[in-house]
Amino acid sequence: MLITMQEYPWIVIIILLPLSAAILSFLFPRRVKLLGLLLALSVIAAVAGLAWQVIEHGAQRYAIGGWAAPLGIELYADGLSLLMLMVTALVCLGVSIYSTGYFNRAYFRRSRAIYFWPLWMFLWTALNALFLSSDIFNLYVTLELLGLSAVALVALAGGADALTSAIRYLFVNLLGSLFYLAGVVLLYHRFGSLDIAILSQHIMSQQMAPSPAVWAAAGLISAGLLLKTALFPMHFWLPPAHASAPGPVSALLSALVVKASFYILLRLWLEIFPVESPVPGQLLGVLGSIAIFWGGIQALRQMRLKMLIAYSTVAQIGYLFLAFPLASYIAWKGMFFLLISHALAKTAMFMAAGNILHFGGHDRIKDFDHVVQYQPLTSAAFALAGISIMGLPPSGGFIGKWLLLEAAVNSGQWWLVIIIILGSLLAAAYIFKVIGFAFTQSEMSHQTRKVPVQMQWTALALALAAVLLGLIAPWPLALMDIGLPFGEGGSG
Amino acid sequence: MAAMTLLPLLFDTLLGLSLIWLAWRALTSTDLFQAIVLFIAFGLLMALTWVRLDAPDVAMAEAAIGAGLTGALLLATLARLKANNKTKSAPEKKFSLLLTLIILPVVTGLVYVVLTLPQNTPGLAILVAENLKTTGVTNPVTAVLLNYRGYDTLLELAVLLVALLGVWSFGGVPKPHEAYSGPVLNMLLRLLIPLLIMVAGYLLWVGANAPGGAFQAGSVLGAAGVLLLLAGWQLSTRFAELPLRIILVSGVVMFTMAGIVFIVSGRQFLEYPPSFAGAFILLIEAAATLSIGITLAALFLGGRPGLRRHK
Amino acid sequence: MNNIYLYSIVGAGLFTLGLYALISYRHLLRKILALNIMGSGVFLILVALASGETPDPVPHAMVITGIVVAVSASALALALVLRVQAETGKAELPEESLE
Amino acid sequence: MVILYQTVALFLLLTLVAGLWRILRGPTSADRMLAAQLFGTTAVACVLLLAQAFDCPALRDVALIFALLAAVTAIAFVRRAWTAGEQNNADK
Amino acid sequence: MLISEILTSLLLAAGAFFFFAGTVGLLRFPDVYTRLHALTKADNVGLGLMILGLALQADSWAAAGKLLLIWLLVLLASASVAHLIAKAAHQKGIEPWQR
Repeated sequence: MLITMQEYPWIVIIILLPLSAAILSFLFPRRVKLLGLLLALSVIAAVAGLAWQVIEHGAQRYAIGGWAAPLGIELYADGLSLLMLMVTALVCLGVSIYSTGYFNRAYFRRSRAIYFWPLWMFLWTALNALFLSSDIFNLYVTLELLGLSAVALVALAGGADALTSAIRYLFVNLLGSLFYLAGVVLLYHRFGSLDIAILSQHIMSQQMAPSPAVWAAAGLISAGLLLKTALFPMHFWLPPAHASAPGPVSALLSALVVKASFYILLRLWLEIFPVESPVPGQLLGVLGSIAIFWGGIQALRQMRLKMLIAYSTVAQIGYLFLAFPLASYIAWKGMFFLLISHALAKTAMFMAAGNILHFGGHDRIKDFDHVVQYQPLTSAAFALAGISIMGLPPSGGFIGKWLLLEAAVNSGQWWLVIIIILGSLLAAAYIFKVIGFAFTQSEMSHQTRKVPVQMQWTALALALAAVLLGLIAPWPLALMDIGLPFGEGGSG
Repeated sequence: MAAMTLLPLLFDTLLGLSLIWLAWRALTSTDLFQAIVLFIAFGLLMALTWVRLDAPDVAMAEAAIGAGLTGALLLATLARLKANNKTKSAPEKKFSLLLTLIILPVVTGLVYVVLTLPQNTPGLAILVAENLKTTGVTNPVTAVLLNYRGYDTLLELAVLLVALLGVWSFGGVPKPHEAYSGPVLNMLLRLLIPLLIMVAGYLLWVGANAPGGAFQAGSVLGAAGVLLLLAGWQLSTRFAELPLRIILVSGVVMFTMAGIVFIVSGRQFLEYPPSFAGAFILLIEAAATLSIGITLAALFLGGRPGLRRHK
Repeated sequence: MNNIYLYSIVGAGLFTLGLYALISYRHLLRKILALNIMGSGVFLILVALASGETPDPVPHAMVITGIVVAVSASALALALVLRVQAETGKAELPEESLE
Repeated sequence: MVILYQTVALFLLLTLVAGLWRILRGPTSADRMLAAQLFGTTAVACVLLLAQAFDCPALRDVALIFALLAAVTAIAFVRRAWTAGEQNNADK
Repeated sequence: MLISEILTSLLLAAGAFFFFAGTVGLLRFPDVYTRLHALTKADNVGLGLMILGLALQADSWAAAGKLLLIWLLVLLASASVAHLIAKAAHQKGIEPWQR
């Protein structure tokens, strides 16, 4: 029988496309660049298909193998997963174009460059599978797939720095996964199910206080995921790993990979661990605040551009945790909006840094030599992305922070207001530091290389997207309501 | 009849204490070689533990991987590490007391929580058993791995592949091979390798109805590959390229293709038609066995075949 | 006979021991051992609590999946350790360890 | 009979634990490896006894895998761990 | 008690004794070469006796055959491994113990 467009299982196709492409690019390494572009375009089409289904019919469930939830694994797509898939597709489209230039055999050793493509596609598979999974053990497998491919991608850069940070990153990933798995074990034995929706029902129906097993599971899972998300003080591994990876990989890691573990945490926090006591939320908020300051100050002190951007990621992750003490509808939405716009802006920023590194052969901020003059597109990309990171209107970052501020004011938590504003000032300081040096002339002149055109334009396009996101804000904000992940709006 | 309950309890207590003690010594002994041998012994006892816990499928996987392949992998790596570097790293320990203070609540909390959990809960056992008829196999573990939760297995095959890609991206095989393996080793291998391959086939076949299956068979096959590599056998460059890669991905490919075929015929992804489920599962498992085995052996090789690493 | 709780407690112990060693030892090979032992601890709790009159096959399948994931991760880690040593001359992490 | 099987299995486990001492003591790497080898043989016997005691024939396949893979680590040891760094003087 | 059961009991007891002897040898013998003897001879006899005892209780010829196969495998593996380890030890220059 024939199935119509509307009934296409887009939700599975989104996972299978990058998986098949990864296998093909492993088998036939010669045509990888074309394959990468085709993959990006076809995933975007598939995500559009899913978006259509979700917008028309509400949140989608799909039982793999025809086995419904407690026995089988279900995929679940609501507004949140859809938005994550869209951002991932957009960033990966950018990465696929950017990498055709970056991994050119003229600049990057071919024996290593050919591994970028399949690894990146496996990473994408893991991300898509993760955003769609509704099964906590399946999420563990996707986390491992994600972690191992991310580590291998970091190590592609070669050299002592990259390899050392890669192995530290690997240990962090494995440790985080084991903590997560330990929590999964406790939940499974307490409730006999691995499906998030079913677990949620079980926990909600417990009239009395949640059992110690649920608390311990919440603690273990949160600890593991916070480690992977690099919330202060567990951020130590992030700056070296993100800074020493190859350019497009840094972009993927900062934009998407840390967000993936955060996404699971958010899902479980909202659905499985409905915390009665405000203490855990407040604690996360405090850690987030420290992260904003610590990351900002460290970023300001860095001499190398990629390290600066990596510390900026530490700070920006801090913002995401400010929603936890507020825990209101507006706060969640603002935080999620911030997450999306940070993903786009950080991709653009790391791509710009990659261009500068490629252009001058180094990324020492003090030695920038007329970067603006020779690299106008790249500089514009950096500045535009900076606008979103700082949270200036009309960028996506502005909307996110504005909503967070609104939620903080509504609930009377003024300390959060102060932190958000001070954090933005810090961000402005480190971004202007870079832009300032970009204009000046360095004492020594350098050998420069031509930066492939597509690398410059991709960075600019993504930075523009991060800014323009603010103009189309109502649309993603409305998408977030599909499936009501943040509860009923209206009243809050 | 006190002995009926006392003896197993004694056995379990002794086994449990040995596990803890072995882990402790493996993690703290100053000599790394000793640590690895203790770890191999630990793997063996883990396999015994799975036997005691009525989990023969897990025991097989552990016996092949935990006690066999991981041990060989660790020994080979240690040898390469030592060959490159003679200096012995000092046993280092920092802030032991502080750490102990942090760790103690973790272990007490964990133990407490584990004790609050209900035991003998059927979990999903009943559901698994009720639907077993339509899965095409009668071994419930295989049914979970290949049918109910086949999607996990598909992703896991991808994990294996990613690990291999990572290892290959580091370059070629680290060291050219060692001396002649000697008549005794050659004789042993001539007997052992066909047997290993036969047993892999046997495990694959019985996996449908009894403990066994693709992972166990694949790891036994992998062990055969590791033995060949240890004897100094080298893959001919003719096969090191595309043919090898096709075998490596065959598990994932077969799985995905089957899933897509089902979608096209109007079913869900990975939803086997009940009358052919057994055949499809065997087909997928055969491909998976092959690719797991070859991937494990390739991981042991520690570099891309057909490529020498230049120093 | 109650081997279920006995083995679960052993599992919890292994998890903690592994965690301790992972944090306090600097040699990379030792850290890999520690992670493997931590993993065994988690698997042990998972299977022990599922044993009994009718053993639950789902945890068994999960552990088999876990064992294969663990061996892949270990193999990647070991290859990476060799590369790290080739580049830095040491098989240890510099300065700040896992904490 | 079941009691007998269990008693013998327990006894074997005891001898196995006693053998641990040799792994710790050494003095050469070969001694440690040998002790691990002993573990393999004893574990095979142990699993077979348990298979009989609990009437679970599938466990014999576990013992079969033990027996097959007992050699792998030992050969890895002989071929890699113990020759590395040293010259293989006159192997043939 | 059936005759076969008595026979099995005796064989198992004898096997256990050989295992015990092997372990004592492993612990008490003075050098690696002598310890090799203790292990590969005593333990394999012990295993053989036990397998004989268990084979008497096996339900089918196939099961008994599998038991026998296991024993042959262990014999083959431990004999070869003992040889390889002894050879390696000799090449390493470990002197045999002399009174």
